[in-house]
Amino acid sequence: MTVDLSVDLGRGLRLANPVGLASGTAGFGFELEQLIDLGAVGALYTKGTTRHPRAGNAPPRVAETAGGMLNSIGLQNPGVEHVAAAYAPHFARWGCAVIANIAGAEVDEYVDCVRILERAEGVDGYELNISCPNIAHGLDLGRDPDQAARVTAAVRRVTERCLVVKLSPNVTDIGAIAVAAESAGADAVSAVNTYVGMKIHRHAQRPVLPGAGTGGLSGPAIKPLALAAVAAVRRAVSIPVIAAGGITDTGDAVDFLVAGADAVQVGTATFTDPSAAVRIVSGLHDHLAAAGLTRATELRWH
Amino acid sequence: MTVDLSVDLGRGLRLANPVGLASGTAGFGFELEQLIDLGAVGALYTKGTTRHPRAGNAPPRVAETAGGMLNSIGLQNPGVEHVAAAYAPHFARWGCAVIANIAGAEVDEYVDCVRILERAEGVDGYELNISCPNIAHGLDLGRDPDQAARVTAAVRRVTERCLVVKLSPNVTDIGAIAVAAESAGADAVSAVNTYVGMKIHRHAQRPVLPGAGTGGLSGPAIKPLALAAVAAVRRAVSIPVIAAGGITDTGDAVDFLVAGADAVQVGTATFTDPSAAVRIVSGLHDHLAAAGLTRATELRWH
Amino acid sequence: MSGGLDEVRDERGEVVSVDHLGGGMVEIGVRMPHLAATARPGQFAQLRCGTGIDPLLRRPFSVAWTGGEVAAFVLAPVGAGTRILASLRPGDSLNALGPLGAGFTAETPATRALCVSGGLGCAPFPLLIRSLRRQGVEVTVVSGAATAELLYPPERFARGDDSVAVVELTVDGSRGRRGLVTAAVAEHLDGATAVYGCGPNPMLAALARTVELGATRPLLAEVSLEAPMGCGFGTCLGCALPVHGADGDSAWALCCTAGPVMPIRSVAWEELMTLPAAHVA
Amino acid sequence: MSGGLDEVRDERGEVVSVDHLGGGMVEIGVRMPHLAATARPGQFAQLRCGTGIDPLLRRPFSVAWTGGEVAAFVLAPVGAGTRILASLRPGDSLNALGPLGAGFTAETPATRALCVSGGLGCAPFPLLIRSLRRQGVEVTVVSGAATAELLYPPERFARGDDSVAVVELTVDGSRGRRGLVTAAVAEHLDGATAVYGCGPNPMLAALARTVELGATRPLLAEVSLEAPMGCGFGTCLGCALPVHGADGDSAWALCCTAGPVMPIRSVAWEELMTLPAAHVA
Ligand SMILES: Cc1cc2nc3c(=O)[nH]c(=O)nc-3n(C[C@H](O)[C@H](O)[C@H](O)COP(=O)(O)OP(=O)(O)OC[C@H]3O[C@@H](n4cnc5c(N)ncnc54)[C@H](O)[C@@H]3O)c2cc1C
Ligand SMILES: Cc1cc2nc3c(=O)[nH]c(=O)nc-3n(C[C@H](O)[C@H](O)[C@H](O)COP(=O)(O)OP(=O)(O)OC[C@H]3O[C@@H](n4cnc5c(N)ncnc54)[C@H](O)[C@@H]3O)c2cc1C
Ligand SMILES: Cc1cc2nc3c(=O)[nH]c(=O)nc-3n(C[C@H](O)[C@H](O)[C@H](O)COP(=O)(O)O)c2cc1C
Ligand SMILES: Cc1cc2nc3c(=O)[nH]c(=O)nc-3n(C[C@H](O)[C@H](O)[C@H](O)COP(=O)(O)O)c2cc1C
Ligand code: FES
Ligand code: FES
Repeated sequence: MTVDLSVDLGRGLRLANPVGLASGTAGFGFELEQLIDLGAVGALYTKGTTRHPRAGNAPPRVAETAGGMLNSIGLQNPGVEHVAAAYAPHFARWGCAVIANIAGAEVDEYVDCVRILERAEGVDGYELNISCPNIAHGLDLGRDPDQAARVTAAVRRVTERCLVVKLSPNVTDIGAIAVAAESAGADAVSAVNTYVGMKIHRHAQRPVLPGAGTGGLSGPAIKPLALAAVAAVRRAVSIPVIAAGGITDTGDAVDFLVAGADAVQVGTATFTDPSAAVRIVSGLHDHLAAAGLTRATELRWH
Repeated sequence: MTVDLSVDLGRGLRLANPVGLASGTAGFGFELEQLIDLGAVGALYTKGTTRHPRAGNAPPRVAETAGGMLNSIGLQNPGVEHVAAAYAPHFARWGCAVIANIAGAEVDEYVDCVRILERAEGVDGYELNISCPNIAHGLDLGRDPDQAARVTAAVRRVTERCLVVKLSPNVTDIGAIAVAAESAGADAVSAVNTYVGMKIHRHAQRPVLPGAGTGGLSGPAIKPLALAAVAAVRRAVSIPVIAAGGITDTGDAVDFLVAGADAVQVGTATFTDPSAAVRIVSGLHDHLAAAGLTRATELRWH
Repeated sequence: MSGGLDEVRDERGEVVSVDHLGGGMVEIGVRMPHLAATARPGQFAQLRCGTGIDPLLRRPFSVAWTGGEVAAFVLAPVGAGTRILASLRPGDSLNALGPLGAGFTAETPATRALCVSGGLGCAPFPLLIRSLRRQGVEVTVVSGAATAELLYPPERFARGDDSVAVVELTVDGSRGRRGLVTAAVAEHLDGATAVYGCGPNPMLAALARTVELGATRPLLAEVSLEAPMGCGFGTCLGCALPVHGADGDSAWALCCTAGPVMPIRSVAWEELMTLPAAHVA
Repeated sequence: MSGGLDEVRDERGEVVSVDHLGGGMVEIGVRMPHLAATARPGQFAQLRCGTGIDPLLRRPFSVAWTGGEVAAFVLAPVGAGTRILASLRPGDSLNALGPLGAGFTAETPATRALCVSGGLGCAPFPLLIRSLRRQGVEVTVVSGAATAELLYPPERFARGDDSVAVVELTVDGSRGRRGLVTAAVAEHLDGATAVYGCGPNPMLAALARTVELGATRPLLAEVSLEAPMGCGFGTCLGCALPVHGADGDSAWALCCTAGPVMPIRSVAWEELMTLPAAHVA
């Protein structure tokens, strides 16, 4: 009885294992390639890219909280054309599936990004970030089922590659957004993006982060919230669910698989331990073997 | 220049200081009276009471997470009639304002509870919990502005006492709910109640908490989320905002005052340190004095 | 509306002794004049584990012994909190909130008492046995564990009182009789006018059955129970245990105020056994 | 698409020495063969602070010295993470990710170098000075701090090389000259063909102005900058610093990969000075 870690995300995209590097915590692979064996993880979800280059927000962009961190990067990226022309040609070298994370304020921007990346080899699928809390209107598309369906359907029309829609947890009913994405043609959904949070610079009597003072909370602090969100999404849809939220070790990954995830993403943990994701891959294998299971989905709570 | 910690919550309810004991973490005062000087805090927000007695949920009812705890108490309480007849007569002895926290599934239940408590001396105001994640439909009223307005207006009609509406953070736009409560006649709003979360019993491959497996997350882990929620509510309404969410020491309380709160509630911290709230009262006084300020609201970020 | 908290204090004390009893079990002595002077048999204290936010909550531990200004706790590393406590060294400081909860009935009507201890359920017995002996009660202890090294050292139950008999059992037979404590209980039950139990729920449930079936009914039968706790002093309502309500049908009682010690007949054992374990290993 | 990470390793080592330098400042020596062998002047390592989730992120520290298998860091308790590090004792273990970042230009074109250190900005200089001296460069250090006990011990800059001159200043005049380091910089700038700076941003901004206004322009002028960091290796984009872009108008550069050492002229000083401090005291 051998363990089979592979995961089918749909449209012919089969990940070697369920463990991925979360968007925005692994860049486009160029840094981590030098630190870990990217070929060992199931997928790399790239930093969010937009139709046009973005300089990103003014610093400070990160701030630590109890068991978590806030970020307000503002989607700094060189723009989708540069990603397609200069980055994508290297992706095959990573030895894992590369899923391009895409962000924008308008539906057209998403469609344009995907159109441009369609020509690029090395891109195995797309993750639509309709939930970035750090750009103006960044959350609107992800906070309303109709809007979510609109952007998903529009992108679906221009690609046959695997299409993942990344859900915002900053909503009343995440299940409803997931259903909207599913019915609009998403092959899978990922949950969750960061939670809107704030840290106060006590003596300056203002927030640490610039602008409105808010950023996206990630890390162990959000794990229980993400588990509840993943369980809700699992109940709502039948397509694969990719979980993220404070996953730091094998046990955390197991918890999300129990809650209903088909795959997981390791984000903030990579900052403290670049090889966290790689270690979780082998940890999952051993955990399943020890439990006498052959597939990760057998861990699921029914 | 002397520090004035008093806070006017409206309808003639003036708290001696901004620091209160959060609902569900101080019972009705009978236990903490024996452990701390209740007269030192500004207010005690009672455990949620309902029209009829509730036995509460099956155990386990609490589970710990990274920097936080989940609870699924299920509003165990003896019912509002018992609270009015057997508990309220003791409230005057506590020496602080006592605000009765009220919960229910239907608008009528809230109205009935308030009607019954109106006859009771010792109740200085009401906090409508329209946001309890641990009873069926418990969140519906708090997740929709119209519903929130409906229950607020209905209760407003039957009382001249200070009326606080406690907001759920598990919504897309907490500011909209706050506005609905304000326009329906709330004298103040409190934010936040717990966040829906889950913990997995790894080896049993199921959630730790019974039923759907979810509970309410509280404690330091939610502080950055609560700060962002309080700032959003502050921008949305002009009535007093009472903050709760991971407040453990004076610095935490200061952070929420900077974010826009008029008063604060100490919840989970009381479990680990019963005198946390009392210590924060004197800590706030010293903090303001050291900063050369006379009122807590001068800490507010503009 | 529970009372009985007027003795409770938040006390910080210095660890004066850490005895390693094998199997990871430790007995920790802490200078805590107030707790040592006020704790009654079966009561517990809420201990801070470290100083950070993880673990966040205090952990409940029975007061195992008191002598002069020192109170002692017996525990083993089973999770994050106990790992921190088990690694304490003399000179470290420890913070305890207590004494908490309803202990064993102070004046026993009994002349002969049977104490049934399973694993770490040994913790409340040294203090109880001292009180029983002072009342002239004859005491027999049935002490069981999975294996020899997990058995609480017999001499620590009686603390020098040779009149106390300790019958040992291990599941693997590595010390004493092979088998579960309940096997030995039946034969020692006879003539015991008081029965006290502390240990895993399945053991206590079996004990309850044995007591029910016993030829003679003891005058007093009490067990010390566990529940995950948020506060330990009755405000969070987190530690509910299923009991037989006044009206006979089942109700919830708080482990931290109505318990941890409860009359064996008041516990709804069937229901208790169907509850999922709180312990997240 | 930054490179230069191929030397980076996640290394765990034993603390072999902790020197208390006064004012809470400590120099910590750790057995880390890889870091000691590969770290170049101005590079840093990301240190784990404790083993828990609070603090969650690593903290960046310049490699202050390397000798044999030992790498040394200089720090003071300014917050949660540094408090943990400053309390390390010999025998404890420490985890470091490094070497990280772009250090000072290795081959210096200079014959005379001026090192300007403010407070804990002393940290990168011992390693830099060793490299400069090996290249036969004449070195003068201008070292400033708020008060005497916060001054880095002058002998530690040169580590036994008497040819290195150290000019000390304190704001309160408790040791050396009274005033800010920049006061002394002007007069030592003359003839210095290389200028290196590390310290608080206001000091570095003043240094930049002085260098600009200086009669002769040094061949090389570099500063080591700080930014709060999420990762330290270029993936989080959290450590942006304002610089003059190719096109002249301002852009962001990553402190952890483009820096921490940057040409003094590439930094957009006015913009840097308007940024709110990251440090949450
Ligand atoms: C009244 C009372 C007295 C006790 N006396 C003793 C004693 O004298 N010696 C001793 O070794 N143990 C005793 N226990 C059990 C002890 O409290 C738990 O083993 C301890 O809380 C485990 O904490 P942990 O962080 O190591 O385990 P974790 O599994 O990390 O704890 C996780 C959560 O589960 C809960 N939990 C885990 N195990 C238990 C358990 N067995 N009972 C209740 N809650 C649990 C904890 O409250 C915690 O919130 C007692 C329990 C109670 C209720
Ligand atoms: C490249 C680099 C090299 C450094 N080298 C040294 C050194 O050799 N010796 C030394 O004493 N200090 C050095 N620092 C500063 C040091 O990293 C901070 O003092 C430390 O991170 C503070 O952590 P804390 O938890 O004690 O403080 P906290 O205030 O608790 O940290 C809270 C958050 O603010 C950020 N932060 C706080 N202070 C600073 C700061 N001064 N710079 C950047 N981020 C900060 C931290 O990243 C952390 O996330 C260096 C910083 C950088 C960027
Ligand atoms: C610094 C940082 C940058 C991020 N950037 C993106 C992004 O560009 N697009 C996106 O969809 N998610 C982004 N995320 C969210 C993560 O992909 C992930 O959903 C979230 O951090 C929760 O997982 P974690 O707790 O393991 O970090 C970012 C997270 C962090 C911490
Ligand atoms: C055990 C427990 C029970 C609670 N019961 C109630 C309740 O009955 N009504 C209510 O409005 N809030 C209740 N709350 C929410 C708290 O009042 C508070 O809003 C929340 O815990 C956040 O604050 P904290 O992080 O300081 O605990 C409860 C919280 C806890 C931990
Ligand atoms: S532990 Fe809080 S009520 Fe018992
Ligand atoms: S710290 Fe993450 S990119 Fe520099």
